[in-house]
Amino acid sequence: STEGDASAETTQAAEETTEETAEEAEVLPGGGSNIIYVITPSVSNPAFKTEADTATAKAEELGYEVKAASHDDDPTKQTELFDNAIADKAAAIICDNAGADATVEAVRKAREAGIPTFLIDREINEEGVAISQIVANNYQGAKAIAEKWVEAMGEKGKYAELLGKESDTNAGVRSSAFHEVIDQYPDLEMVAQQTANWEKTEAYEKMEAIIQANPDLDGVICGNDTMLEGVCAALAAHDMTLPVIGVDGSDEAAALIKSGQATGTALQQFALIAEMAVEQADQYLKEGTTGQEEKQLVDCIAITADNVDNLQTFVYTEK
Amino acid sequence: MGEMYKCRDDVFLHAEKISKIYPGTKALDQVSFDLLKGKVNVLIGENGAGKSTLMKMIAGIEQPNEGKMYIGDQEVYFKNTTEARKHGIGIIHQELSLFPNLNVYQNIYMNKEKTKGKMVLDDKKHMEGAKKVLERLEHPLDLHTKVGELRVGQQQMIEIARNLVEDDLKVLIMDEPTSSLSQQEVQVLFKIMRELTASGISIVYISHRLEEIMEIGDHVTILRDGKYVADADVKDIDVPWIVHQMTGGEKSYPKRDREVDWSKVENVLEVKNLCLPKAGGGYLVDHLNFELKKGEVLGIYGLMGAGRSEVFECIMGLHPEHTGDIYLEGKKLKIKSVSQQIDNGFALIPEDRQAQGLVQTLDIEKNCSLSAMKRYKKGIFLDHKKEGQKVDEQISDIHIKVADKKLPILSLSGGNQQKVVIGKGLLTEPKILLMDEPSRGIDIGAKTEVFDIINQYAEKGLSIIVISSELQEIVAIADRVIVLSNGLKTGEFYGSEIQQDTLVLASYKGHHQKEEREN
Amino acid sequence: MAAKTKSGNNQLAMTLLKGRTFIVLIVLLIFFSVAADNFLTANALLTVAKHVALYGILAIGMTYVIITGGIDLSVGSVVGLAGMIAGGLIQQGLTLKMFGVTLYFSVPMVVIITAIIGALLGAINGIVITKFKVAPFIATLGTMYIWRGFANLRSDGATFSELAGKEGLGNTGFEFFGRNLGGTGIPVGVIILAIIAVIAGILLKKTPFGWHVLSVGGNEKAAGLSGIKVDRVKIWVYTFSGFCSAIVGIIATSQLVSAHPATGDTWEMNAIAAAVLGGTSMAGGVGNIGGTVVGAFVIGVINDGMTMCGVTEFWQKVIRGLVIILAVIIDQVQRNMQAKMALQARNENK
Amino acid sequence: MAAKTKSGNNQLAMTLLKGRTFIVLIVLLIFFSVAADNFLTANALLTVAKHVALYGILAIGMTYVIITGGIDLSVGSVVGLAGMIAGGLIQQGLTLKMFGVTLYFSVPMVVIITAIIGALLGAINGIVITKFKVAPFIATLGTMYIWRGFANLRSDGATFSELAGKEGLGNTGFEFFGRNLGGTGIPVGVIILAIIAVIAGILLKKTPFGWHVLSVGGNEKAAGLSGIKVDRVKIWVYTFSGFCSAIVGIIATSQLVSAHPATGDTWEMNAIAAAVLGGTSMAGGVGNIGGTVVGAFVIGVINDGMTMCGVTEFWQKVIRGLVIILAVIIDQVQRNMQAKMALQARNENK
Ligand SMILES: Nc1ncnc2c1ncn2[C@@H]1O[C@H](COP(=O)(O)OP(=O)(O)OP(=O)(O)O)[C@@H](O)[C@H]1O
Ligand SMILES: Nc1ncnc2c1ncn2[C@@H]1O[C@H](COP(=O)(O)OP(=O)(O)OP(=O)(O)O)[C@@H](O)[C@H]1O
Ligand SMILES: [Mg+2]
Ligand SMILES: [Mg+2]
Repeated sequence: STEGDASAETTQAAEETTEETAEEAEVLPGGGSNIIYVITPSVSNPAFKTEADTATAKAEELGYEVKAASHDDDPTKQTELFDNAIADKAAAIICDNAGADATVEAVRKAREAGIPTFLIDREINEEGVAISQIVANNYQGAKAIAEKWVEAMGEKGKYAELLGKESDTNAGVRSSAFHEVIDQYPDLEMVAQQTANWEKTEAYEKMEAIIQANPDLDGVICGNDTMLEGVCAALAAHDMTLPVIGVDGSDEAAALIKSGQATGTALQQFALIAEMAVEQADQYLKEGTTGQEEKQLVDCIAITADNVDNLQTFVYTEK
Repeated sequence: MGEMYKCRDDVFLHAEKISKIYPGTKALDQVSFDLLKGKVNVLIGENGAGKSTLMKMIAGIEQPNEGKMYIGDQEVYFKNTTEARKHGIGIIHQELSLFPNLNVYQNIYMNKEKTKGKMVLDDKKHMEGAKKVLERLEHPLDLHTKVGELRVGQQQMIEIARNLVEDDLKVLIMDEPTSSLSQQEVQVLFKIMRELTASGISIVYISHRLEEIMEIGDHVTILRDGKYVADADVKDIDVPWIVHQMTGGEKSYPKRDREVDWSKVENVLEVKNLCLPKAGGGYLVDHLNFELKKGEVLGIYGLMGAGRSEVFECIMGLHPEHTGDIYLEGKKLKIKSVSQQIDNGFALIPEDRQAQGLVQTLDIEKNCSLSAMKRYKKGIFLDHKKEGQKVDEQISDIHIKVADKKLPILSLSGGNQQKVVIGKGLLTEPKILLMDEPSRGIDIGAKTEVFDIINQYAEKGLSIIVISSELQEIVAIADRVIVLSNGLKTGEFYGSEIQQDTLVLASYKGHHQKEEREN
Repeated sequence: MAAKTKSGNNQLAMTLLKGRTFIVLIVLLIFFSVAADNFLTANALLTVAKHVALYGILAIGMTYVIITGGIDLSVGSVVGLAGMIAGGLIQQGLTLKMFGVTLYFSVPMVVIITAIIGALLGAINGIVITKFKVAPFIATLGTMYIWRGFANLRSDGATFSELAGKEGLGNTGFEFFGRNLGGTGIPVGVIILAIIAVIAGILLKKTPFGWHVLSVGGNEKAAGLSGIKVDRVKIWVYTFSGFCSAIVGIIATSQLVSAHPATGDTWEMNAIAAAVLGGTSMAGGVGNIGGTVVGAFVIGVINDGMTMCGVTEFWQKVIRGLVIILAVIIDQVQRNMQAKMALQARNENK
Repeated sequence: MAAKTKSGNNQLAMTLLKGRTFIVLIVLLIFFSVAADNFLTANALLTVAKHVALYGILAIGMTYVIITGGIDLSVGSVVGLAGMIAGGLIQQGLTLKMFGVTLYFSVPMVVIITAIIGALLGAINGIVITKFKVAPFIATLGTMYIWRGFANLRSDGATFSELAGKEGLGNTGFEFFGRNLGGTGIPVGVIILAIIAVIAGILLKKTPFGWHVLSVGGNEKAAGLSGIKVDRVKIWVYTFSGFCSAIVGIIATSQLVSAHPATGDTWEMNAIAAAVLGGTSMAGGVGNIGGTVVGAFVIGVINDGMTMCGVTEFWQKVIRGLVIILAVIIDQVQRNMQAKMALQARNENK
């Protein structure tokens, strides 16, 4: 399948680096059962839903029993879910984690229990604990889409930024990537910066307030697509269309790009990532190695009006 | 009998063999009752005899388990108060049931609203009606005052007024309406009752004040333990007969005459210039001076709202804003808090048993030991043995009828609940006991027992101050009586001077004196 | 005579009491108009009003509930569920398997259906509380979880987007509730708030039902003895709260032209805060709609004002908390003042 | 004689009442051990216990608060703030600008400091409630926002990681509270829960203070007139709740070996639910620690059990809500039964 090709590319990219890396030290046997735990943030966000669903589907296809659970971005709840997995003698854990620091201990405990963990989407601040960290390259993605946005802005103007949950690593990574690009252009001036906690209604209300404070706003950058939706709704309510970008690549965002209300978004290939993780877990459990670097970066794809048609439920297919 | 029953012509409503079973209690057992037209039907009996329960049936608040009720020749069944109202039956409840958050006319017209076009309230009508009825009660009030800000007596009046605005009123049930009314207010009430009966309205009157019954009653029905005992016309009977029927034995206030030369006894308590300012000018307690001797029983008589409770509240430290000096055994007290006053040797038996006296969620033992508990400690722990034995002593000492002190407090009858509150006070081994209306709402049996307690402890040398609105009882128990009126001390009487008429006289002075002052 | 002056006093005290929150509001307005340049423009204020509409309407239902001595923690979840129901009806219609048909309702019908369901959800709260004697806090805490779960289950967590509707299906025009009214720059939400506020205000102070609500809060037992159907009154009150929540769900969904199951999360706290800032007493028996609306505006002004001043999320939390507590303390002081005045009045005419 | 049987009856009713939640718990355990293969293993149960420890401890503090007729919505935020304080002290130490020194405390000191601060935060709640007469719901709603704001401000939203401490600074060993005790497989958190539960239980039923708490909840006025310092009792109760929250903050942080400012968000609801499931009455005056702990276990078993059965996030919400309401309804039934028995008793001895 085309997805296969996509994964092939990235795995090649990874293999080049694998050559100089040593084999995994000791091999984790898994907990004993053939249950795979898939732990993600709340699946009321389409991105994580796709992630969870793809992983589940793939794992079941490979003959595992799957238990999917959400940690609601609460690290404590996440550790509790890891505990459950351990108690449940899980074979492996696939996790989109709830905090780069707060997750390390949980993964380590799983490791001590002989259960391999495969992290997806976001990395953690420690290597050698998880077996794989298949990370969507937020940094690269945010930069890529920021470039497009700067073009759309004509390299000048006043803009506002909506941040994700301040306590979430990705919020920071994406914001700094944005600014690395944008701050090179002295004529781009940030007039407001607020957090909307990844949340749509909050983004909507914050945006309306910001519009009031800065009627002469020229553009908006958002930490994710849910907030982008809120922003576009707010702009529409004031009959404005400005260059707006987000990160994720949700179908809702795609629709807005098509209709010209949004400039673009950085697609994180959630489906692909989830599938890779399950495949590697399976391979690791069977052969004792993933044959991959622990840290694997899966690049994001900048989605704009030009290529938006190739985007479908977080899967990018060249037409 | 049976289907074709027909009330006697002089009977408005006939209740036939009514039984009411509450979980575990047979509150009413085959009681038949004739409600005479245009008469004051008196219902008496000890606490728990079933008086209120019987009336709840007739007013439709609760429904009998057995028995029928007839009006004229038709059988009636009230499944709620509204049904009973349709037949013109209104009730003044034993416990005040008003809305403190609403104003006077809202309370009077609650659920009897007058509306314009079935939808919008017609407050003009409400105010006119309320004004009329309050004038009739000789009790004008600001219609916009929140009822919560009125004192007990005034609230009682509103409770009465609520029923008088009914235009189609045929029966008015009054369940202890005078329990917190003053003599003069009672007289007004009686006047109205006579007007009502004259206009053909039938009244059921429940009270524990026997003298009132002899004054206002036409026909008396007596209940005991949920059973009918006797009924008779008031003109044919006297108080002893009633007491006999109620209790099934002789009971009367113990006559109290102690030969003590009080001038030789030292003062325990001296109150000098006690003042409690009233919100918005004037005083609730007005430059009050009195002293209390060891082993003395001092009565404080006065009308409702005379400020008697406030005197106690000042002494117990509930009104830090009070002025004046209080000396205990010669030492001037700096009164800060109730607990400090309890440690100083004061104990208060509050006016309102349910609201101020009891902790309903605790058992009998804990209610009894609550004040003294912190004295029964082993280290930080509660010494259950000591506590238990102290409580047992107290229970037997003041004859509280309890089967098991671990039972919920509400499983006791009113009189025994009151005794528990008294026991709580006594357990702190006070030097001075302050009792505010200790016999309010308890039957004559329990009353006499409370008085026995008072005497018994006075003999032991405990000094006691008793507030009471009931002349008879204060005359019976007090060695000395001071009378408060409008916060002023308007009289002080010793031994033989303590006569009902002298007290009543003094209890009105305050108002005149105030006026004189103002002019 | 004396009566007159006294009632005068009382009126004064009452207005003071109501005025209290209003004064806070004025102060805030002045403060922010200095702090943020464009704050005191018609547009900015209309935006504030638009945001206020959401929890203002919730707060009105909540006021009724709190007056009866209860509380409704489930309103936020009802908002979310109502939004999902409306969104689902517009996007997917109602499929009747047995007949193999799918019905698409016109927007007005969708609104009516949603509102009715919201009311029913409220009624369930009321029944659990009155018939099964579950404490309001617990009952509505439970339904808060349940409705939220259902909101997510409706779409398995997904968002219903593109609620513009389709000409062909005759269900266009849903954005109406999130937009401004025709030519006027006035948001429809604000108008709905106004309408509900007026009706609720009259209902509370000018009709027997309102009296009964107040009486239940003041002395439930006495209300029962006066022949007021306490349970029925309570059930109605929660029903009304559910209805208000559904309306809010519709407005919020319409503003975003998409329905998200997490919408309304924790809004109950804003609603409660608004009601209490408006002088509603958690003890029950006391409250008025006017005050509640003003209370809602206080919260709205703080939120938007701080955002326009660029105050960070974290400080916003701190300040919101402080305002709630301080406002209530002021309220306390004023209440005592009022009580005193009432007493004064009473003693004058002695 | 009659006395015996009656008190017998009562004891029975009491035990039934306490037993009630316990029965629910047993049923749940049986159900899940059938539904999820590995549920009834020592490991799994210890895991449950470990999770229960967190809101179990919160629920104990909450029980005291609810018994006095109050409520504490701020516990979750105190958990977060306490975690950040502890984390900050270990990672950054305490910098005294004026002396230009930075103090690093040993772990025990850190714990003590954190616990004290938690208690103080609780005391603030108590003072606002008693001295300024703010309704507990509102007062603690306000502080809930404020403490959460501070928790974030402490690190500007960032996480304090690597709390293992440094030998050089002599502040190692913080993980202790999140790990198992020495050889035994028993989590330290569970042991702390046990200790606090035992102390709180004894305090409530075996000391004057405990009975003062119960009496304040039963009838505040009567308690005051009996010489009990109502305000002081209340302040202590909220202080204790704050202390418990701080302890939970330490355990949670230690489990993650990193402090996260959002920790504890919405945990207050779990704590309240646990207390109420344990037979604590929202009306005040009634409650016992044993019941609360059992209640906490019920919630814990449901959460972990459902996860191990692979129940989805959304259904978990629905079921949690249902359990809360149903459990309380059962409780209601049992209470009535007990009341009846009491009356029976009363009339037997007439
Ligand atoms: N709601 C109730 N549930 C259970 N028992 C009750 C209830 N109400 C009354 N009883 C019992 O029924 C009996 C009669 O009570 P009732 O109130 O009629 O007595 P009473 O004659 O009015 O006494 P009092 O003079 O104190 O008012 C008492 O034993 C009382 O305990
Ligand atoms: N709740 C209240 N608020 C304001 N004033 C009150 C209140 N209760 C009583 N008062 C005032 O205090 C005075 C004394 O009232 P109180 O009822 O204490 O007198 P009392 O002699 O104790 O009568 P009682 O026999 O009812 O105890 C009255 O004049 C009344 O105006
Ligand atoms: Mg009675
Ligand atoms: Mg008094």
